[in-house]
Amino acid sequence: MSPLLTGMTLVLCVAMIVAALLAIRDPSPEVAKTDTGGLPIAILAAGLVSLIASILFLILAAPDVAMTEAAIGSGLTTFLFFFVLGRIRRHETSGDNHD
Amino acid sequence: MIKRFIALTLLLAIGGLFASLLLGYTPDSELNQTARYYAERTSPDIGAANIVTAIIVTYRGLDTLGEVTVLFLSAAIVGLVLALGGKSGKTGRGTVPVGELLTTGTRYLAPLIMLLGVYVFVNGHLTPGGGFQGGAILASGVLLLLLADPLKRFSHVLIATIESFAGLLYVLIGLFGLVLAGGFLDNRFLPTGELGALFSAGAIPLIYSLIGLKVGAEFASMLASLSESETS
Amino acid sequence: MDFEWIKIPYALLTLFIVVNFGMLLGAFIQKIGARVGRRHGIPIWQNYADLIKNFGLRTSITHGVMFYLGPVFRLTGGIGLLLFVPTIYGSEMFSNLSFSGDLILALYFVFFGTLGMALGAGESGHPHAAIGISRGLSQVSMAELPFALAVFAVALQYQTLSVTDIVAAQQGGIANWTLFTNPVAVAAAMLGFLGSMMRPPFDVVIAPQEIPIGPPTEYHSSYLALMQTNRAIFPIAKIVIYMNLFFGGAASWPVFFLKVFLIYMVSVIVGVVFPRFRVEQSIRWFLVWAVPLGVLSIVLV
Amino acid sequence: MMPSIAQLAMATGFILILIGFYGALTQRNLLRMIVAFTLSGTGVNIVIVAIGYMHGRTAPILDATVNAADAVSRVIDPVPQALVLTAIVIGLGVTALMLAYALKLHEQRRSLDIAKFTELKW
Amino acid sequence: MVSPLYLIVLALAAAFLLGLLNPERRGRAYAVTLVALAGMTLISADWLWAFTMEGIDPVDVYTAGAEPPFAINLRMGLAEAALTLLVNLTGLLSALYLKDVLLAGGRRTMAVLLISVMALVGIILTRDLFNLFVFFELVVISSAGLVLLANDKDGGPASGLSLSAGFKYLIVSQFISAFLLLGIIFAYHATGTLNIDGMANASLGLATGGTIAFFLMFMAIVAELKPFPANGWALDIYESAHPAFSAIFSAATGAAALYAVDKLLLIGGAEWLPIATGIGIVTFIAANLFALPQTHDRRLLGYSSIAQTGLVLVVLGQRDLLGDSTPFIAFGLLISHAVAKAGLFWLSGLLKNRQLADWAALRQRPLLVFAFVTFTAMLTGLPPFPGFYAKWELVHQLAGAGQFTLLGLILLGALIEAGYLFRWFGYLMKREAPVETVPCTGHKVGPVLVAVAAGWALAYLWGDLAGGLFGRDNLLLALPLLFALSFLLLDWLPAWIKNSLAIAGMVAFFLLTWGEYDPLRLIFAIIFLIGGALTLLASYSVHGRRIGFYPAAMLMYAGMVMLIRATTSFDFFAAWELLTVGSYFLILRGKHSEPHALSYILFSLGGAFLILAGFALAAAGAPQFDLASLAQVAAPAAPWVFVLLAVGFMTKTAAIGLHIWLPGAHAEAETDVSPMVSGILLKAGLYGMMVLLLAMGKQQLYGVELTHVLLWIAALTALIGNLMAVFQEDAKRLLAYSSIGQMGYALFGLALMNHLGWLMALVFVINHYIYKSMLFLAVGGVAKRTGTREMYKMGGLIRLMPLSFIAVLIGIIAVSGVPPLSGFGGRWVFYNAIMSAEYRLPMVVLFMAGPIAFLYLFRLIYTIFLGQLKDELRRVKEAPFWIVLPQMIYVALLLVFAVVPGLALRHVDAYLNQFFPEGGLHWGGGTIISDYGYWNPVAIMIIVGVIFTTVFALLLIVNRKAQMVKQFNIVFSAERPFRPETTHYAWNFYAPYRKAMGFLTQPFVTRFWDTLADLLHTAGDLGRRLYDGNGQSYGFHFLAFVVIVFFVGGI
Repeated sequence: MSPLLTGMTLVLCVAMIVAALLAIRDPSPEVAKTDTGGLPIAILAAGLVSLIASILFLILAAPDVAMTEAAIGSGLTTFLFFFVLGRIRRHETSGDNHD
Repeated sequence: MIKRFIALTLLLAIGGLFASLLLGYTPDSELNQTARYYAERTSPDIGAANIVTAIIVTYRGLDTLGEVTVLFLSAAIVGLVLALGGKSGKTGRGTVPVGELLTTGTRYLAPLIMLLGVYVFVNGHLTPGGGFQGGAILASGVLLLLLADPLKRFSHVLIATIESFAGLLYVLIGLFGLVLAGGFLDNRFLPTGELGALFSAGAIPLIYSLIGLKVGAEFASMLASLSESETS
Repeated sequence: MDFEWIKIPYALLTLFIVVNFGMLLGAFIQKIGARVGRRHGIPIWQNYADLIKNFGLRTSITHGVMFYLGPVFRLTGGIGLLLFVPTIYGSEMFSNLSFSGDLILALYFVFFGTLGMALGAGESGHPHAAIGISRGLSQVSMAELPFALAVFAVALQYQTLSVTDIVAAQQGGIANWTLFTNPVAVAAAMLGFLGSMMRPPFDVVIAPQEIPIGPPTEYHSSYLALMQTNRAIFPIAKIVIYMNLFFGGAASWPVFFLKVFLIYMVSVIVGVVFPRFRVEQSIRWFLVWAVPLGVLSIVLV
Repeated sequence: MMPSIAQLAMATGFILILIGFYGALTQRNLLRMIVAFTLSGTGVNIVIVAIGYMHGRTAPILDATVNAADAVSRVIDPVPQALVLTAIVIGLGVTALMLAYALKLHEQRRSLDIAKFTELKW
Repeated sequence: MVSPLYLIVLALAAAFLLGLLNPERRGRAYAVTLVALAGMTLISADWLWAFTMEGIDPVDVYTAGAEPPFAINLRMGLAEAALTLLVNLTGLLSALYLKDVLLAGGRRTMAVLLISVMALVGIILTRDLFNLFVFFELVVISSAGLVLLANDKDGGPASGLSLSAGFKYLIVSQFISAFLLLGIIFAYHATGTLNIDGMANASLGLATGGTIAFFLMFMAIVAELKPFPANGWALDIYESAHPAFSAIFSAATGAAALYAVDKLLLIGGAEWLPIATGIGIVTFIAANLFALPQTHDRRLLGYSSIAQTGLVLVVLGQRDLLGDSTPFIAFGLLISHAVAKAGLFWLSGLLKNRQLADWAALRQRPLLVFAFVTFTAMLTGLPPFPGFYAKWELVHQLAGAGQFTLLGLILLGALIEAGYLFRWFGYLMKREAPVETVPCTGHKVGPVLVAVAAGWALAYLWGDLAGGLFGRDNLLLALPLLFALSFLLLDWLPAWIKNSLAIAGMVAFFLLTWGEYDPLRLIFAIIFLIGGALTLLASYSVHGRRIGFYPAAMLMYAGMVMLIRATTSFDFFAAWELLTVGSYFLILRGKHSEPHALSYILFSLGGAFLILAGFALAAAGAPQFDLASLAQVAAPAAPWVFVLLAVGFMTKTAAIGLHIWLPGAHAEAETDVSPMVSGILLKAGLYGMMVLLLAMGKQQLYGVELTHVLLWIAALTALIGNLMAVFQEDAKRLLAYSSIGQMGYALFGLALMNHLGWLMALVFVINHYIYKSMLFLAVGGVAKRTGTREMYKMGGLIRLMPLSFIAVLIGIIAVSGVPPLSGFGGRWVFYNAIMSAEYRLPMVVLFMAGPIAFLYLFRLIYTIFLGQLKDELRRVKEAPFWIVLPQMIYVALLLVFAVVPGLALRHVDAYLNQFFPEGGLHWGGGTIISDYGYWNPVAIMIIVGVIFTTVFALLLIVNRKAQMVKQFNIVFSAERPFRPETTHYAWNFYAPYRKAMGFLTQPFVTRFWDTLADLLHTAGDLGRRLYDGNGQSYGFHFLAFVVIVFFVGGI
């Protein structure tokens, strides 16, 4: 087994774990004032995990999975999150006005 | 904090479980019986170069049908959920200004992206990728259109028609397999052709295309539902 | 053991003797009580006079059918009880109508009159009648218990329920009396006896102003006559049972008179000595003193 | 001994799952919980793919280099990959669904705090 | 037969087709949905028919033209056919039920419903693990979607609740699917296949990591069964979802998930069975316990669903022990649960309000009440429903294998479940009904009625199956039961016609069968049938239709007749349950009888469970046995069998400690019902004791002779029963306590285990029937006329109700045992019986009880009929003719039995010689002679009669002009009273007695049971707080569940 490949895998793995921890990190108090505070970072971090995972899949000789993960896991999912986030933010602003 | 402590304790136990799985894991050196069968028989029986595709579309076609159905369900329920209540009228319509660049770019880019999607699923039996990936790419085209013009209302009827039509055809083709060939979703009621050719592997390209269309439509419908405001 | 017509006159004869004996005994005992109290007391024939007087009186009052029937029940109970038990041991003539049932019959027939009387008094509508009955029943329910236990101990001892057989087993000397062969049972029974004689200290039941036969506000004249007759018969009939079960019975009338008198005197003497108990007190008293004796007697047999 | 790629990946997958679970159990924000679940989903997928990996073999696609005859000795196990594809798509479906629910819940309560939705209990 | 694949294809095609239809033409879409579901139902039914009737072999369906394990395959066998039929039918009916909702929701909703049903079918059919996962995901997603249906129609405060419930479900299912996927992939890695059968052959457990892989999968699939504690989400769904969906979720999803677990167990092998059992039993107990404090109907049903599923899991977990009968049991339980739960959920949709007590609105529709009854009976496993057969079989097998702890836990849980279900039924029948009207639209009532029909059809089917398996007759074909059930169909007739039919039927049945009974049974047959018919005469006094009375009464009588005709333990037990249920319904009819009926049914069912356990223990693994062969039960088990059966029977005779249900139940029952349940029903318990004692005789447990213990219990029962009766103000309660005392005497006689003891018991049986029926009728008549049962409010009624007075007078003389009436016979036999008894101390207690009877009896007659008449009662009339008539017949009967007791007793005496050859009576002429004494009833009657007449004549002669004086013509305390209220000494009649003996009447027993009930309730209330409604907590629960099972299960 080539040490290079293993080393690269290791780096990817560590990166993924770091990104994952970032994604579930507790938001700091000031950003957590609103429901959506700090969420974009979490979502992006999760997308990053997905993206790295798709590279890992390539290394693991699974090109089909890699493509799918890239397109669906990191792509579409992230967009879905942002769409929802956007709508919730609009609720928040309009809701604040109404209440 | 006690919650975190309990969570950590529980996860520690589960982590232990995982660790024992990990430590007990030894990679196979030879393909197991199932994989061996696929490796040996895919090309002569199914005629697909991409074994994963053969498995997905044919051998485990029922899973895939279910999977498509999952998406169909999700899309339908997302639509239902967001249609619930519908009390708040037209408030909060998106007002994010959209740049000229994006609008123009989209106009040229979107068709290209969609074309790519079609390419991916049509060649699913030959190269990596297939219906799902292609569908996702198709959907990202739609996504781009949405981004460019948030006010654009997609024709739900069109999406629903594509979605349902593709689904129905998929089921029908599966039935053809049952009636004309060896079983439900058997691809061999069409000639398997020559390995590596576009028109080969029996009904796989057809099925995968339908899957692609359907998946694309479903993703698009989900995206559209989630992006549109409450009045959908 | 079967019925014969001749038994009827024999039974009537017994009845006649016992009635007279009862009247005289009652007066005699009252006289003794008076003398103890330094009073002159009633003449010995007073009961006859009362009886005749009461039969002679005319009443036109009734409170209803049960009221009317109450004394009838009462007297029937007394006479029946007497006749269901053999009076004189070894005498075919005075074994009365005991062929129709054994000890158990006698024990249960005791209640016949009581029940009827209670019903009759109840219909009078007099609240004190009800109060008296409620007290009486309460007390009897506990006073009967040591007696019943003792009776059963005796029955177990002699392995028979037939009164005649029990008496027979006690023949042949004083030492064969149950009094000596089973003193615990007799003690229990005698304690019960005190309670059931409605004499002091257990006479709160007939506290004169509380129950109708005392001041004959409701039952009077002929009703009272019936009840007086019963009062002459019933205690004797009961004592006969005691005598038969515990004191060797009586083989002749003189022995009979003596034994009945002596047993009767027991309750009288106790009554002279003790003050009156309230109902719950007497219940407790029986529960604490008499019942354990009864239980002991059963266990010891 | 140096761990193999598969083991590395698998370990990472497991860790991701645990991280995801931890996030889902401790974050009270609905959206953050969903994010956490996508992490654990990714972790599961990595584990599945890693399990099918065989050192020194190629992807299960027949082409010029891998022909049908020697496929048995040249390609890795295709089954886990097929499964993962399905799992990914299903995961997306569920995620979308949860997002829609979260959106609607927020619309009704103006809150994304999971602890605020406890009328149904006991 | 069409390929089972079409089940899936049809649903999917329809679902996709819906998208092509015009969204506005919803009717058409709905039609497509219904057609698809109907088609699926037909396919399943077709297969089921083929499997059952034509006996074909299971069929494997391959997809993709490749053989398993290389492609996914489906299997259609008997179990699959039945389950898919269940799923499809539930789906179809729910779709019908959801008509409005679906039409409003549009084609997407319909598609979701279709796919949900399809996915359930897929779970059942598939033989591929990953495919199972896919279908499970489909189920999860579609369920989460269908939960929302509640919002569309029901609206109101609930909206948003279902949304959060759905979200919680999704949260938990994320955890679940992660575990499932991991498990599947490692299992695949270990065995190289995804095929379930392949994996089972590959012995997964032996492979490295195989055990943990299986554990993960197993936990994930089991979690779909909503096991405790990982089930909070399911409860929230049940509470908030549309009932039609809940019906699917409970009946269909539950069934499918159970089958999936069953398939998994195939892979896991025998070592996983105990874990399944453990999870199942804990869930069963916990869910039932938590259901106790519920007031929300759907949540309660949810708890009950979870419990039932747990029970089936237990059965699956015991499959190695249950062997071939596993399917019979599991399906019996499952299908009862499914049909009943679906039906109940559908019913709940007809009502607007969600509190249990709001179900009182259902009373407007007797048909729906009947539906509720059917469902409740199915859930609690009452005959003749499948659950009953399953319960019987399960308990027998468990007992045969020595699984007593499990057995006990199952019965305990079942009892708790019966508790809350019957409590609910009590609410339904007795609580104040809300003003709302119950809508009776066809598409909503239709499914309910189908469920009812299905329930009865299944009852027949299971009877048939059990008949085939164990050589029994189908219960539903038993003539008495059929007769009783036919009154359900005749309920529209006026009461007097039904009454005549009932009487005619009972008498006719007796005439047909009387030759078949031995003398002992003949006595009971006469009491049950002729006596029952006699009591029914009183029912002529009720006018109108009296809906529900006759089915209940006839069910009780049918049960009693079947009881004495039973020769096997099974028939006996079935009859026992029938009579219990019938009498419960009867008792519940009383105006204020709700709590008492509940405690009655609980004690009775508890007793029945003990009997069941006793029979099972005695059977030692056999499905049933001849009652006579109870005698052959071997040593270590025999005393326990005795204890179980005896305690079971004693719940019916209301022995001390188990008696607290009786006073209320008998007192609150309707006028003509009290004599039935007191005079007749109690005898069933005595009959059971007789059967038991005849067969088993004296038994020793730890050196204690059990009949000796019985003696003590009986004596104390007599004492406490009598004592309590003394202090009652309520006339019917007084009689009820008196019954307890009387049963104590009868039991004592039996426990003496000698000839005369038994004879005494029989004398008591006959006497008690006559005088207690008479007294209850008389007192009931009085209560009817005066409008109260409090005795102190009456008084002086003798002149207004002379006939009732005579009945009571004769009655109390008889009860007290004073000669010359028949009660004395009992006493006489009693004294003779104890002469030869070995134990003396219990007798002391019984002696003590004797005189106490006088107290309450006198009070009864005095405070009602004597003393002072109240002003408000001056216009009271004699009781109605039809109530008085049977009383007069009873008076005559009492006199006859008093004079010639030999008429009934001679044959029994002779018959008893078989069992107790010594100590019989000698019947010479008029005199009855025992070893110790003698008794001549004729002579006594004549002598007492003659003396009485003579004295009476004397009094008449002397005092013939007596005139009635006015009521207040009395003097006391120096004044003339004028108010009857102050003059009628009646309230707290035995105050001094209470002072002395009141310490014995402390309600220790009541307090004990109350505390127990409170304890259970509190435990349930505390326990359910685990489900705090937070979705995250539910995630914790699931993980904790996994970890706990891991450590406790020792994997």
